[in-house]
Amino acid sequence: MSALLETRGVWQRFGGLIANSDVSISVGRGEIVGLIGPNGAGKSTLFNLIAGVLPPTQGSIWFDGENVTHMPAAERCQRGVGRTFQVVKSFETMTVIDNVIVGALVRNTVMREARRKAHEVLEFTGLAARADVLASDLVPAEKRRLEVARALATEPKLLLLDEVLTGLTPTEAQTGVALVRKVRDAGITVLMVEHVMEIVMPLVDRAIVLDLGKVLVEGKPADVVRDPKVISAYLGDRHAQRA
Amino acid sequence: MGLLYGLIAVGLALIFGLMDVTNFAHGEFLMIAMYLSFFLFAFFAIDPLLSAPLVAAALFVFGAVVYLLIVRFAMRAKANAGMVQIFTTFGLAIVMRGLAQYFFTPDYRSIPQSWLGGKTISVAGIFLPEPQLVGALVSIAAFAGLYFFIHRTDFGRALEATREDPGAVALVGIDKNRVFAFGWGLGAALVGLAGAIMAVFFYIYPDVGASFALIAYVTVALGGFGSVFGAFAGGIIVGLVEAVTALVLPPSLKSVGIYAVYLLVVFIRPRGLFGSM
Amino acid sequence: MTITRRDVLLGATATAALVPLAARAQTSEVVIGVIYPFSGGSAQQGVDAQKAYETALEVINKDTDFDLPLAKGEGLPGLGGAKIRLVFADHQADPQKGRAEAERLITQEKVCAIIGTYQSAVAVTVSQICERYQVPFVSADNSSPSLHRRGLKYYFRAAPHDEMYSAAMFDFFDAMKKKGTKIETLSLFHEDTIFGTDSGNAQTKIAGERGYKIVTDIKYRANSPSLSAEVQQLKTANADVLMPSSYTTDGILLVKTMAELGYKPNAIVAQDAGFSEKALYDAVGDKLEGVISRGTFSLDLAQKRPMVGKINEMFKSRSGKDFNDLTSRQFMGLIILADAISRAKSTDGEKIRDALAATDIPGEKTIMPWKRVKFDEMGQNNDADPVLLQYVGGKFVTIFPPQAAIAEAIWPMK
Amino acid sequence: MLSAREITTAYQGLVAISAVSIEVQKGEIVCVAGANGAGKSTLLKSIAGAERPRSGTVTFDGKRLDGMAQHHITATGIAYVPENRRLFPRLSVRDNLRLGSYLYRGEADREGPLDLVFNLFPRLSERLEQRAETLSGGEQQMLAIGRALMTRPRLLMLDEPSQGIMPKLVDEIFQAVKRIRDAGMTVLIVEQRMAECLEIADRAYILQTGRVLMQGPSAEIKGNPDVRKAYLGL
Amino acid sequence: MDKNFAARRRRDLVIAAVLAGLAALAPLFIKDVYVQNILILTLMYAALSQSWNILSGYCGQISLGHALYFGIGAYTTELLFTKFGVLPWFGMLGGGVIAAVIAMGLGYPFFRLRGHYFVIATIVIAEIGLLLFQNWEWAGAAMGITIPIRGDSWLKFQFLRTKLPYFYFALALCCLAWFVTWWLEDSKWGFWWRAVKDNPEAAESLGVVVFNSKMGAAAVSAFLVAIGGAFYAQFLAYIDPESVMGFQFSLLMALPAVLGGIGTLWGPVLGAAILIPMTELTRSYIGGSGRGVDLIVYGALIVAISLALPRGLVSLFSRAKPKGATR
Repeated sequence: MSALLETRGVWQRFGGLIANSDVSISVGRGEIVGLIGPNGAGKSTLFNLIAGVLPPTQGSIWFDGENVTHMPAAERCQRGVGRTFQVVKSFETMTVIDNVIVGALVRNTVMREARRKAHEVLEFTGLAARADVLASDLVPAEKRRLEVARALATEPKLLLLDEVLTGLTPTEAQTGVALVRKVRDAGITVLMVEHVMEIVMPLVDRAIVLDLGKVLVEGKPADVVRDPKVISAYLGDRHAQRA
Repeated sequence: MGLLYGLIAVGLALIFGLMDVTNFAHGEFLMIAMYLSFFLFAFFAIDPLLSAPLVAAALFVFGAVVYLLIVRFAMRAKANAGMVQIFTTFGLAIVMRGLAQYFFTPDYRSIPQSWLGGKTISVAGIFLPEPQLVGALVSIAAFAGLYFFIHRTDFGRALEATREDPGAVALVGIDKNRVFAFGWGLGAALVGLAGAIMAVFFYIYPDVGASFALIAYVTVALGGFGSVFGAFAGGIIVGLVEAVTALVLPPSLKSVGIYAVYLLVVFIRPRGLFGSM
Repeated sequence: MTITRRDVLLGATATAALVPLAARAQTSEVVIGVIYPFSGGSAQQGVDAQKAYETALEVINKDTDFDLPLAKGEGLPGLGGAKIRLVFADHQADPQKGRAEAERLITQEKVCAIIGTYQSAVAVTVSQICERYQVPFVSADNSSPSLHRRGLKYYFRAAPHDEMYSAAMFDFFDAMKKKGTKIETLSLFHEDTIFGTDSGNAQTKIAGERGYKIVTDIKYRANSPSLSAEVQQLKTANADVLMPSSYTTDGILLVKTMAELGYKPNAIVAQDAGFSEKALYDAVGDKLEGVISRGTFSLDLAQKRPMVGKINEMFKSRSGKDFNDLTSRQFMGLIILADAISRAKSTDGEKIRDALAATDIPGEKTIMPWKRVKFDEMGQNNDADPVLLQYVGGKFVTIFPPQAAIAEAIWPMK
Repeated sequence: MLSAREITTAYQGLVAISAVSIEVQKGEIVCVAGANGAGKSTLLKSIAGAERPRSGTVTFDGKRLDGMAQHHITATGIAYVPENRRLFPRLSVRDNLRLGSYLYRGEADREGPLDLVFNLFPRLSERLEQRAETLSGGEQQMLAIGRALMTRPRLLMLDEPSQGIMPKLVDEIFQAVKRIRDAGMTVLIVEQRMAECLEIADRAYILQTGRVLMQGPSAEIKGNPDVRKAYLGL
Repeated sequence: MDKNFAARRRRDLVIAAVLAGLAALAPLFIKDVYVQNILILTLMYAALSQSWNILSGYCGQISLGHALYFGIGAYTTELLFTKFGVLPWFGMLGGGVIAAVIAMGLGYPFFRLRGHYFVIATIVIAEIGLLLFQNWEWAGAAMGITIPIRGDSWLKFQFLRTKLPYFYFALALCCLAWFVTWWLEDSKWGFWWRAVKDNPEAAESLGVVVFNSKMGAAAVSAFLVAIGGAFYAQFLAYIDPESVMGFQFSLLMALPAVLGGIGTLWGPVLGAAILIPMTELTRSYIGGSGRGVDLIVYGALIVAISLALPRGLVSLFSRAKPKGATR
C-alpha cells in the first residue's frame, strides 16, 4: 500500500526567502511522524503546504493516492486531512461543543448526529466536562485540546498537529502525549510538528528533522538525537564538535 | 475640490491609519470647524483665511479631547470592537448635530464676503475660482507640511512608528496614548483647516457634515486605509472622477461615478490603491 | 419586549384617562396640528414655519384690527370665541414619520385639522392619513402639482402650485418678448427630489407648448458637496434665461459657484424655494442683484395694504426675518383654515371640510396678491395668482403681473 | 543592578514562569538559556513591562519597576529587544534609529550612541535609507539592537538574538554584545543556542518549564551534563 | 448534557411563542393608532434587524447597505402592482427573490473585501441604487410611487380603516425572521456562519467553504429584508427612493441588533423593542421644539450603550451563567 501522505520535491519561496527547498517526505498509514527542527527551519511552512493553506511554488503533494497540490483546505478536510493551528484558532464566541460540531458537520449533515459525534469526540479527548463553556474561557491547554477535538470530529485519516504540546506544563504535556497515542490507536495517522524534543521523541515512530528548509535527517528518534548534524543544528556547531 | 476632499480625507486617514478606528463623526468635525470660522468672522470679523490656523488649533484640542474622553474607551472594548467603534462615533455624530442645532439654530449660515469671495482668475480661458484655488493651495501646503512633519520631525516619526506597531513604541520610550491623542488632534486639525476654507464658499448648517462624510470615507478607502498619501491621492482622483462623470452622465448621477471607481479599485486591489499589505 | 408592552399599556391607560378632559375642553379650545421638519437638513424651514404660525395664532386669538378673517375679536366667533391651540410635530423629512405624526395628532391630540409640511413627499403620506380620518389637511406651502390631483376630498391648497408658477414665468417671458427682449433659450437647473423634478417637468412642458428652446436641463443631486461641473455646463450653454429650482442650501452653493466660475446669465428666473429665503440673500445677496423669483407674496403689497407691513412686523419681531414666500403662505394657510373652522361652527372634520370647500375670501382680505381664495373640486385655489419679484437694491420688487407690479423689470440683470 | 525576585507570570491562567529570581550585576553579561517554552521570553517581558507579573518584584538600581508602564521603564534605562524584534518595518533604518533616541531630542546627544552603533554594525551605516523590512534577518537584528542602544540604556536585554539568522551573523552579533559590554553597558541575554551564548556570558541561568533549573558562572554550566538532558530530553 | 441544550432551545421557542401570543393580543388593549403604529414599526424593525443580523451578526459580514434590499423589495412589489397589476403578495416574493439574487451577485466581488473596505462597499452600492432609482423615470424617479387605493382587502394587502392587518403581518414577519434565525442557528448553516465569523481560516480547515457560507447568509438576509421592504411600501402606500433606500434605513436595521446584542437570537428584538419606541416618542414629544434635543438624547444613548455594553443589552440577561449554544 502506498504512503498516506507524500510530498514530492516541494519548494516554497516567499520573495527572496526560500522556506522549503526540495522537500520530499512521506507518512505511512498508522504512523506517528514527528517533524522537528530548530526555529526557522521551515516546519510550519511545510505544514501549511500539506494542510492546503497555500500551494507550493514547485513540487506536488499527494494524499491517499490523489494529487492534492492545488486543492483548497476545505476540500482536503473532506478528503480526510484534519489539522490544528500553532497559534490557537478557536471559535471564541462559540461554546466548546459548538466548536466541535462545526468539525462534525463535515460528515454528518443531520444536526442530531453531528452533535452526538461531537459529544463522542469530547468524551474521547477528555473535554466533556467543559462542553458548555465558551471557547474564549478555556485555558490554553484546553484550547489546544479543543483544536485536536475539532479536527478529530472531521473524522480524518491524517491528523496534522502543529506544536500542540508546546508551552504546556509537564503534566499537561503528558496528558497530551497520551491523547496522541489514543488517536493513533483509533487508526488515525499523525504528523506532528514539535519543538519540545524531550516530549516528542519517546512518542513518535519516526522523526524527520528539517533545517534551513531542507530535510536534514530522517529516522528512528533514538538515532536522530544522536546524529551530530542534529545536535549541531540545535545546539550550535561548536557544541557539536565538542560533544 | 478634489484637493479639499483630499484634505478632509487625510484627517480621517490619519485617525484611521493610526489606530484602525473609523471616525463616523468626521463630517461633524468639519461642521464644527465651519461654524467656528463663521463665528470668528461674524463676531470678530476675522477672515476665514486668517482664522484657519485658529480653527485648526481649536479642532486639535477638540479631537484630542474626544479621543481621551470617548474613543479611548471604545478602543478597550473586547467584544465586537469594530461595531462599538462605529456606533460610538456614530452616536457622537448625532449628539454633535443635535448640539449644533441646539446652540446654533438650524439656520443656514454663510460668510458673505471674504477676501476671497467670488473672485476668479482667468488663465488662458479657464476660470479658476479664487477660493477653491486658495483651498487647493492650502491643501497642498497642509499636505506638504504634514509630509514634512511625519518624515522629518521626531514626533512625526513617533506617529508613523505607532501606526506601524503601537505595541513596539514603548521599546523606545514612547507613550502610545499620547501619540493617539495627538493623532486625533492632528486629524481633527486638518479637518479644521478644510472647514475654514470651505466656510468661504459653502453654506453652513448642523447637518452639513453628512454631505461630505461618505465622500471622505470613500476617498480614504480608495487610497487605502492607513495611507496618508493614498488619502490625498484619493481626494484628487475623486475630484477628477466627479468632474468627468458630470460630463458623461446626468449630473445627479455624478457620485455614482465616484462610487463605481471605488468599487472597481477595491475589486482589483482589495486594500485600496496605496493600502499596505 | 415585555417591558415595553407594560409601558405601552400604561401609556394607553394614561391617554384613555385624558380623553374626556379633551372633549370637555373642546368648546373653548380648537387644536390644530402643524407638521414640519424640526430636525435634520431642513430644520430651518420648520423653525421659521413655527414662527409664522405663531404669528397667525396671535392674529386669530387676540383682538387685532386687520382686515383679515378672524382678526377682529378674540378666537373663533363661530365657536363662541374658542381659542386655537397649535401642536407642532417633527417629521424629519421622512414620509413615514410624517404619517405617524399625523396619526398621533389626530388620535391623541384630537386635532381637528392638520397643516404642513414643506416637503412634498411628506405631504403625500400626511394627506393620506387625513383622508382616512376625514380630517382636513391644508397644504400651506407644498408646491408639487401632483398633490391635489389624487382625488382626495380633504386636501386643500390655497397657494399656487408649480405649474401655475411656471405658467406665470412664461407669461412674463411672453410679455417681455412683445417688448422686444430676446428670450429664446432656457437653461433648467433643478434638484432631484420631488420638488425639483416636478418643477422641471412643468417648465419643460410649458416651454414646449410656447416655443422656447431648452438648451440645458440639469438635474442635480440635492445637497451635493460641489456644483462646479454643473455650473460649467450651464456656462457653456449660456442660455438667455437660467431657471433654477433649488432649496436654500443648493441655492447658496449655486450662486457662489456661478460667481467663482464667472458665469453671469442675462437673467435668472427662479422657482422660489431657496430663492425666497433670507438666508440665501444674507449669504450671497450681493451677487443676486436683479434675480427674479416667482412668489406668492411681496412686501410691496404693504404700500397698497398697510396691514401687510404691520403683520410682517409682528412676524419679524418673532423671527428676526421678513415674511417670505413660504412663511407668508403658512400664515395665510392657518388664517384660511381657522376661518373655515369658525364658519363650520364645529370641530367635526367633515363640517370643516365643507366649510373649507365653501371658502370664498376676496384677495383684499389676505396678505397675498391673490384674486381670491376659492377651492376647486380638487381642493386647489386657482385664483392664487403668482407674482414675479425682482431683487433690487436689497429687497424684492414686484414686476409681474402688471396689475400687481410696482416697477418695470430690469433686463438683463446687472 | 537589576534584581527580579520570585516572578510569577501567567497567560490566561497558564503559568509561564513561576517564582523565578535572577540578579544582574553592573557590567556583566548574563545569559538565560533553556529550551523553547521554558519561559525565557516571558521573564524578559515581565522585566520590561510588556507583561504584568502576577506576583514578584523587579528593582533596577533600587527603583521598583513592576507595575510601571512599559515606556516609563524604557526611560529608566532598560532597553529591550524582543524576540520578534518589533522594528518599524516600513520606516527607514535611519528613522528606526532616530526613534530610538526619541527620549533625547538634541542632535548632540545622538551622536555618541550613533557612533557606537555604526562602529558595532558598519553594515547599518551603508543601509541608512533602506526600509527596515528589506533588511536580511541578521541586519534586522542588528538594527533592533542598534535602536535599543540609541535609547542610551544602562541595561540591554536581548531576546534570542540568534533566531532565524545565518550562523555567520550569529557570531558577529555575539561579538557585538561583548563590545557593548566593553562600552560600559550591562547585558541580559536570552538564548536557545546555549553554546555560543555561554562563550560570551559571565554567568548563566538555565530555565526549564518555567523554573530556574540551575545557575552559576558560564564555565560551570558548560561542563554540566544535565544541560544536555534539559535540551534533548535524553 | 444534551438535555441542557435541547431545553434551552425549547425554552427560547416557548418564550418566543408566549411573547408572540401576548403581542397578538395587544391590539385588544391598545386601541390608540399612534401606539399601534409604533408597535408595527417596532415589529418591522425587529424583523429587519433580525434579518440583518443573519449576515452581519452571525456571519460577521457587516453590511451598512441593506437599505438596497429593502428598497428593492418595496419597489419590486409596487412596480409590479402599479404597472402590471400583480398582487402585492407575489411582488413581495418576487422582490425577495430578486434581492437574494442581487445579494449573491454582489457577493462574488464583495466577499473578497475585508473589514472597512467591505463596509464601505456596502454603503456605496446602496447609494448607487438610491441614485439610480432617483433618476429612473419609469419607476417614478424622485416622485416615487403612490399606491392606488383600492379599498380594504387581504388580496391586495391594503387596509385603510384599520392598522390591525399590518400589525399582524409585521408580527408574523418578525416571528418568521426570528424563527428562521432560531432554526438556522442549530443547523449546518448556523454553525458555519458563526465559524466563519470567528475564524475563517480555522473554518476552512474544518471543511467549511467560507465563500458559500457568506453567500447563503447574504441571500437569506436580503430575502427577508426585501419582504420587509415590500411590507413597508404597502403599509405606507407611498414610496420614494429617499424614504425606502436612504442610508438611514441601513443604520436603523443595524442599530437594534447592535444595541440589543449583535449575533444573538434575542438581540434584535430586544434592541428594537427599546430603540424604536424611544426614537418615536422622543421625536413626537420633544422633537417639536426644533432645537434638536431629541437628537442629543438619542445619540447620547447610542454612545452610552455602545461603551457600557459592548455585547449589547442581552448581556444584562445572560448574567454570570455560561452562555449556551443559543447565545
